[in-house]
Amino acid sequence: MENHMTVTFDAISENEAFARMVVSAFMVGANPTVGEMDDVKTAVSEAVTNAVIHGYDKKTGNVMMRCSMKENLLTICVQDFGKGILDIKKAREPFYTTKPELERSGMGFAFMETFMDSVDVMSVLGVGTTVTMTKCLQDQV
Amino acid sequence: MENHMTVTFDAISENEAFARMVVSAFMVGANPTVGEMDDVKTAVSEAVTNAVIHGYDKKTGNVMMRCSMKENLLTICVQDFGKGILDIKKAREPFYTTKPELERSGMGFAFMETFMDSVDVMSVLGVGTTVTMTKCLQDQV
Amino acid sequence: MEYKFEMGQGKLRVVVPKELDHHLATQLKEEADLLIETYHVKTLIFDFTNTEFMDSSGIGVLIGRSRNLSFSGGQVVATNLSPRVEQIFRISGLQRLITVVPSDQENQKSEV
Amino acid sequence: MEYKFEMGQGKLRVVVPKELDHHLATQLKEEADLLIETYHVKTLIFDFTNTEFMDSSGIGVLIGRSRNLSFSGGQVVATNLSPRVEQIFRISGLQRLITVVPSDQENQKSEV
Ligand SMILES: Nc1ncnc2c1ncn2[C@@H]1O[C@H](COP(=O)(O)OP(=O)(O)O)[C@@H](O)[C@H]1O
Ligand SMILES: Nc1ncnc2c1ncn2[C@@H]1O[C@H](COP(=O)(O)OP(=O)(O)O)[C@@H](O)[C@H]1O
Repeated sequence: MENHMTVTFDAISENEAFARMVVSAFMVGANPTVGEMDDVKTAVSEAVTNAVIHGYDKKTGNVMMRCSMKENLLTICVQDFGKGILDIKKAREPFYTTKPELERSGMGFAFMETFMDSVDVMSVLGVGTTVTMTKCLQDQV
Repeated sequence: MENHMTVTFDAISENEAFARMVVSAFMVGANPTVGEMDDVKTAVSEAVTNAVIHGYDKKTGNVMMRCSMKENLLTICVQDFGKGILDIKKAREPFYTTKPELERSGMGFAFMETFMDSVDVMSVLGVGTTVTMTKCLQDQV
Repeated sequence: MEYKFEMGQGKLRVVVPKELDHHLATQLKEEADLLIETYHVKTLIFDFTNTEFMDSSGIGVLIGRSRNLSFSGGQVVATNLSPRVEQIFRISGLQRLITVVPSDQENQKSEV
Repeated sequence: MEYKFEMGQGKLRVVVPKELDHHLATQLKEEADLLIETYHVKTLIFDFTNTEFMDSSGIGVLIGRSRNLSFSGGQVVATNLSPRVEQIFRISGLQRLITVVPSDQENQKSEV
């Protein structure tokens, strides 16, 4: 089965849970394992939280999440139109954070990488950031 | 609290359940009663089903659902870019259906009206249909 | 979908899924009709024990089966309605078309 | 959030919510810090009994409290981890910073 979905929502911390629920609702049709569900929810939570905290700081804005399912391949794209990332390579290093004052652990990208099969980051300063992640769900027999 | 969300998804029957889950996830932050949740889920299910069955027939297409929450007022807009409705007044009559062969009950619009505070239908032949519904959620103390 | 037969008595009990919308109604309709025809079902029992959600598509399926079975002298019965499903029955006037049997009573009488 | 004190012993038990993300972590942090300061808490127990979800924002909160309390000679303890939360602890190396106590043992020893 093939399916597609795009959701756009206000960049507020309340919507981190909303984004997790939406991605769960989207992937449940593909009959994932509980572990796969948890992995994807965690990765989405990290990407959306980053958009809210780092992308927009305290400013208003929108987060866009696109999901597609093709056979067993789930692709998720989380995009913001916020301030962008100066040095992507550095940003992806574990424990690196530009907001230690908010007690960020710097583990966001590391978690996305741990729980998804691939993580791709595109960012332009002043334009925004797009994180594209894929995960191949196991065939349930 | 104010919140906004727009979701676009493939017009396939599998996504009727998806739309219900998304609207539930969106409104849960406003702390609705179980009855209010059920009412809104039913109305959304009717509108999305109509888009899939009547708007697009068996053709591919997208359904767009926009939700906003302002204080206690929930507004939901379900839009398709399908064939449109010839006679909106007739379409809204209980038991009226153009697809009796699919065993449609013709109760879709009647249900939306029963479960929501207001239902507004806009449609242009060949362009599509937009159903806008509102419901004022009770203040939970 | 889950089905239970009581053969010889021409009874079929259909356990309605958790959410009966257009998507699942279409499936349920096709599967049930095949069984009804194959086994000459005279009494079709919709068991709503697990059903938390039903919209107007569900009503269409119930009305359709009721009409089909009445042609062959059969009947449709609904049981174990949650308050929400009962409300949907009431609003749509389905109660006037389909016999709603309280759970215990139906179990005693028909023992399906 | 749910809190439980054992006064005189300087213990505070925080019942972590079902989903510990950035949104709830921010709340939890503020509320807990106020209590820690007001009641001179020396042992802070995070009880994960109800927690099904935790992401890296949760880790930040735990590390932050652990650091703050160590300045005042206190400590942070975590208990009742689900397998998922345990996995998150393992991946992030949190186990090396925070004492994870099996549920029964913690109950016996500290009786909070
Ligand atoms: N959407 C984003 N917009 C701007 N900067 C970002 C975004 N996502 C991540 N970053 C930058 O990358 C750094 C590392 O991110 P991450 O690994 O998720 O850790 P953390 O969120 O704990 O800081 C952040 O501190 C921030 O500087
Ligand atoms: N999105 C739509 N696009 C085109 N036609 C529609 C749409 N929604 C409703 N209609 C028309 O209005 C009629 C009545 O709709 P409704 O009351 O929901 O009953 P039902 O879906 O059971 O037919 C439909 O049979 C169809 O002709």
